Amino acid sequence: MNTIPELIRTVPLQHYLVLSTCLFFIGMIGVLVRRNIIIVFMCIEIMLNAVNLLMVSVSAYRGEASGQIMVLFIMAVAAAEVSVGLAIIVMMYKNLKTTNIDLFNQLKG
Amino acid sequence: MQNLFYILSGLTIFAAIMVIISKHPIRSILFLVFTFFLISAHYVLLNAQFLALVNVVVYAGAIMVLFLFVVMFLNLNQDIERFKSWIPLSAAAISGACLFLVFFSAFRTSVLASHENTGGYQQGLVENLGEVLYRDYLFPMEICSILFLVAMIGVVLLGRKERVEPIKNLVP
Amino acid sequence: MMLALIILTLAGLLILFLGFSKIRNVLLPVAIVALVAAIFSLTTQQTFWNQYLTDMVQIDGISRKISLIIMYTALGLLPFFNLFKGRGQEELSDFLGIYLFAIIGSILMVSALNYMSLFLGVEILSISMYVLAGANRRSVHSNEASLKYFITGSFTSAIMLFGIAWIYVESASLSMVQLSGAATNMMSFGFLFLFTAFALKVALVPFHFWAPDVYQGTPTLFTASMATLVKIAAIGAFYRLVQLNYAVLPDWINWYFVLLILATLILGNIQAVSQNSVKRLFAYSGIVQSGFILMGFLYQSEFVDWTMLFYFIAYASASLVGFIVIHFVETQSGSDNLDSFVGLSKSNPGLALVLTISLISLAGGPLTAGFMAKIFMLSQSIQNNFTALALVAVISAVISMYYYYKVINAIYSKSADASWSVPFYYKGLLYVFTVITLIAGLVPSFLIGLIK
Amino acid sequence: MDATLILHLILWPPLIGFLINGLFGNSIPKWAVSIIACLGPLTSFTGTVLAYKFLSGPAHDIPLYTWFIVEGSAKINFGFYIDHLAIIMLFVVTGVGSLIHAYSTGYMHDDKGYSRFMAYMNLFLFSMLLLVLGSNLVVLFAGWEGVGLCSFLLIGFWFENKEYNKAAAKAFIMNRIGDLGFLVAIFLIINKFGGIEFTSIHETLMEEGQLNDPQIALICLMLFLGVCGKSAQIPLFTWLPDAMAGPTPVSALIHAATMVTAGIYLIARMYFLFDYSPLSLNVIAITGCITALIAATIALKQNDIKKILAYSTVSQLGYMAVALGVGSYISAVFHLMTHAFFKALLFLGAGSVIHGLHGEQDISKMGGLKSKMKWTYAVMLIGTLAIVGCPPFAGFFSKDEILASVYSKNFWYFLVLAFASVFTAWYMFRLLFATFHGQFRGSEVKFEKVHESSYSMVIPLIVLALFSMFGGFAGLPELTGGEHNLYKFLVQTIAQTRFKVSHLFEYSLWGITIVALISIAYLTYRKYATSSKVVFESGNSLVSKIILNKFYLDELYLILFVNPLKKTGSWIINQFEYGVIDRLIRIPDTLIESSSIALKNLQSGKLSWYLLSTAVSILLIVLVFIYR
Repeated sequence: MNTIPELIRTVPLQHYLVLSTCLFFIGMIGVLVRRNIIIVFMCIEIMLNAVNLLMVSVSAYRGEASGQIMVLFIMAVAAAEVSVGLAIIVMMYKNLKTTNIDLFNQLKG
Repeated sequence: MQNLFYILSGLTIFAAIMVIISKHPIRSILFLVFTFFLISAHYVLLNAQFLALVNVVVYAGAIMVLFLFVVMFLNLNQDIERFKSWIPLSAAAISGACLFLVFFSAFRTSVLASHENTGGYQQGLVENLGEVLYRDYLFPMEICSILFLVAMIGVVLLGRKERVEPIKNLVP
Repeated sequence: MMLALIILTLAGLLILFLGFSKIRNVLLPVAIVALVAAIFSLTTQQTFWNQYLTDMVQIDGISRKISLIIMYTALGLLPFFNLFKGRGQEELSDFLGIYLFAIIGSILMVSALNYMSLFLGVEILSISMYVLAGANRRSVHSNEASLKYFITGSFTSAIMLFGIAWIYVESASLSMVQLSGAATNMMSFGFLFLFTAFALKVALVPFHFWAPDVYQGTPTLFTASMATLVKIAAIGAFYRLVQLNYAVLPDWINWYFVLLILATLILGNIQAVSQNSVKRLFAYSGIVQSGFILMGFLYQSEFVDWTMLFYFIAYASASLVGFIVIHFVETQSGSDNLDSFVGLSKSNPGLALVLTISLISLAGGPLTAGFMAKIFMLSQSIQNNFTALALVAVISAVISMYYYYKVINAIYSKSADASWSVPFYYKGLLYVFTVITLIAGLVPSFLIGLIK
Repeated sequence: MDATLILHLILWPPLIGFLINGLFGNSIPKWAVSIIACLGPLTSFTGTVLAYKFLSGPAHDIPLYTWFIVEGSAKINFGFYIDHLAIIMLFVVTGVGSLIHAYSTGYMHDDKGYSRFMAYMNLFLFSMLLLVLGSNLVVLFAGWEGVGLCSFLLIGFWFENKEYNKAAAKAFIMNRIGDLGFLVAIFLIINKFGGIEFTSIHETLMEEGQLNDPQIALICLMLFLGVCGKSAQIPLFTWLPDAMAGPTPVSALIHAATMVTAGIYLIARMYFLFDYSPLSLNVIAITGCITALIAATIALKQNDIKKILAYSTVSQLGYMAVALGVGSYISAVFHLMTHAFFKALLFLGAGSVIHGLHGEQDISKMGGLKSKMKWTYAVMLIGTLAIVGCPPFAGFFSKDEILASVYSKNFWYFLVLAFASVFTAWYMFRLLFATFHGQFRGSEVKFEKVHESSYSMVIPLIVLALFSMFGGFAGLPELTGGEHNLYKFLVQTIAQTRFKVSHLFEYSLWGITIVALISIAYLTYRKYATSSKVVFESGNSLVSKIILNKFYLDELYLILFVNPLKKTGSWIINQFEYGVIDRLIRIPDTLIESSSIALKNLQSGKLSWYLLSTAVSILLIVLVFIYR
């Protein structure tokens, strides 16, 4: 196990930052591009995970624990959000029988 | 060791892209699970073992099962999305990509603030995290319970069957 | 502060359990008593168990005042939950429980000292509101509102976290106060994303699209809490964030706000003009009002808190009345369109009167709270040398009168509808809010004294 | 006597009346509603008399309490100010107001919304008192908005939704444009003078004011924009005739005697400011001239009795504006006062006619009412003589004074006003003769039903008629050897030098006035009263009629002068008013409406679009702020 922290010193922090930023925007593009509500929601999860990776890497490189605690809370929040979100989606599906977000457009103007 | 990082990164990005371009919802979900596993692997490389474990358990275990369950429950595995118009689609993709490019170029040109590693490389181990969590972050920990409580009531409320007719005024 | 949170949590739990019992008519009193007790403990600045807060939250001057305003607003709305009685004991207990937890969330938001507790507060409040927005399970509109709110809300959370993460990258700390020196480039990015997330939560143009849809679809009483409680909490948290980080923010941040304000005032007003649904109209009105409140964010030398707090009070008292009256009219006629309000002065003069006064106040008519609030905001921004902005604000206020008067016009048009009434205690409460509006307009110095 | 006490006595009774009638109006008997409603204005009137009698000294500043403090600079009182100008206005507002309230108890008695109507009237009076008494611009603005709201509510009192929407929307937009100016002026004043109390502005001006200061000019013009909206000056005047949709007492009180003169009052109140900006005074005078002339020409062609009076009001307001514009503030106030008397009288008389004819408003369907409605005829005659400026009625003195003062400053303004007064005489006599003389042109059955109004309506008419007869003696011109009491009174507030004109000019003015009046009266009498078939202007027949007429000399005058102008009048109505001004006014309106509808499409209800626009906005903001 002692060899693993060596990696942190060989790969610059910047690379992790770029990786997680990249993931974040992939998630964002997914949110913008997809129309299936569940997949949109999954893309938001990718965005959250990107943030998690960002925070964990900084926390690990800087030896500062609060970032990882934050990640723990983000996961907790994500779990809560997912449960509520899926409940909403199921409720919506019961009424409208579709998962295309653009068909939920009765409220407008 | 460096190569391990680059291979993992490449795989992660590939999996994430596959999530957003596969047309079949089930396939998307499986790629998402794959992405989460890869991110967990990154956590292991970063010596954040506790979070790596939690990530597998919570995300890949609980959350994705929920997703999969919903997709199966709603019988959406046949529901293949058709892309109707390419204009909004490409606009979306281009604007997202532009944001990334802008961000990336700003990132390249700017110098990060340098911080010394003060706490060593063992921060991600469970004993360290536990200590910090219950010493400094006790309060958010407690508050989390309220969050879960809200989510729980919410799900119960939304999932409950309608026993009484909704009163007239609530129907817009 | 801790005491208040504990009281509210315990009361929420108690209400959830009481929901299963057979004891009737006890839920609401419990909620009210708990809220009053929490207000009391906050007013008297009880310090029990405060050592457990460990720098995560801090109840200082401004956050205490905003928390109190939020709690008073919530207290004002609570009695109307009685209208949900028809949906059964369990449902009512769920609503009340979630509502109390939402209050906790908003208190956390406005008093956070650490991004962790800020984020948790935002999420508690948001998740409660997603659920309440969809409370009317059978109605497609309510479902849609809930869904839209939820998707936009979690998107917002992701953006907010991204911002926080970049601030963390640069400062290696999640504390909101330990920053020093000017922000680096990437930290500016972080703040930009964080602020944008708040702009989304507050619904400022161009991040406002979700708001009218969500407001319209949500059951009206919950819309009332969205428009007052959530909005005040979000703006309050935003304000505190700006205030705490003022020293490190880049110099263009004022112009960022000016841009948002201009867009909000102009586009929000223009969109409101052609609305036919009064609920939507109020949604736009809320958007425009938050544009006005945002003028308090512009600073030159120092922050002037009280103008914003005054605006909160003026806005909350008027818009609560508005939404509650909409609820009653909706109950009566089945729709919230302008046509349903025609002849309200005949069929229910009391409601017509309070709605008129609240509309005048929102429009910024003299002798009401809204007028004073706007005057203070405008003169403050003129003093900070944002004269052109103030001029645009005046013009937008004048345009806004157009759609407010449209409603007044409908209310006082003649029509031969049968009269109807609402129970006197609800009416009494509405009168109380109206009196607050008038007092704040006639004797603002009294209220300002209280705020200070 | 204590000034504060008197202030309370004047200010609050109408509000109390409003609250009682507004909240409990439906549950108390009608006579009680009437008494409560009339008691308010009467008490205020009593207070005014007391103020006149017992308050000595130049002015009483009564800051009730500090309303609010604008951080750093201005302290704004919820304060009131009683000076000589205010007392004159108070007399007009409460005096005429009381009479009209009394009249309304008769006129509106059978209406379903009686108590609501009286409550609104009381609220209006309260707002008007706020406007008159306020010691600073913000209190004045509060009253200003209050009267606007009441006017808005009362215009639509009788009408079904759609029709009313149009008139109300028109009134609304025009007033809003005006209010915008007013608000901007208030902020500019705060910015420039650091305070908005009239006294403090005055003092600051005395110390450091500069003539032709562009900032002051801007403030004045902005204020005048507000005045244009409220006092119906060109180009914002067309709402006033439309406002005649309301019940007649409303037209009399709000749209003739009090509210529309608020603008005139505002300028008279702020005269010290306007004195520093000759440019804006000129603008006011020119606007006033055009308004007076155009409104009078339009009135020539109208057949609706209330519309004629409405245009006449606009025209008279133009007179007052010109007087203000040449710096003769006191003459303007004088005319404001006499105008309130005779215009209220005329409107109420018209109301009485309409009431007697069961709602008929078209003068081409009236005629010969003299025999049926003796009192109404008498008072209308007095009112007409007053407005056309026949000596020694009230209008003569005030109008003469305005003409003389304008002549002393600028001959061209004088010429325009003189023409306008010729037209005034023409349409007023036409109104009078067509209504009361000649034969009844409605159906015969209806004529039998025509009746004189009740005493509650007639008595206020008579009182107003007395005022219209003798009100002018408050300001006798120098020539008669009498005292100009009003000038002596007001000059303590408005420091204005008296204009000078030669005696020869005055004499000739009087002479010409009398001759012109007699000849116009004769012409109109021939045209509208004696001929068996009265032709109302509706087509080409008028021209042939004139040629066939035997009074060639007079007809020559007609052809040369009145007729082309009448044509212009109708052209102005059709082309100018509806074609240009209306369209002009509607530009901001349509602009906002159409852009609003365009933006509606943006709000498409599609979540994907919302998210996309959010992302694009973020992108734009990032681009703007990071890569400036």
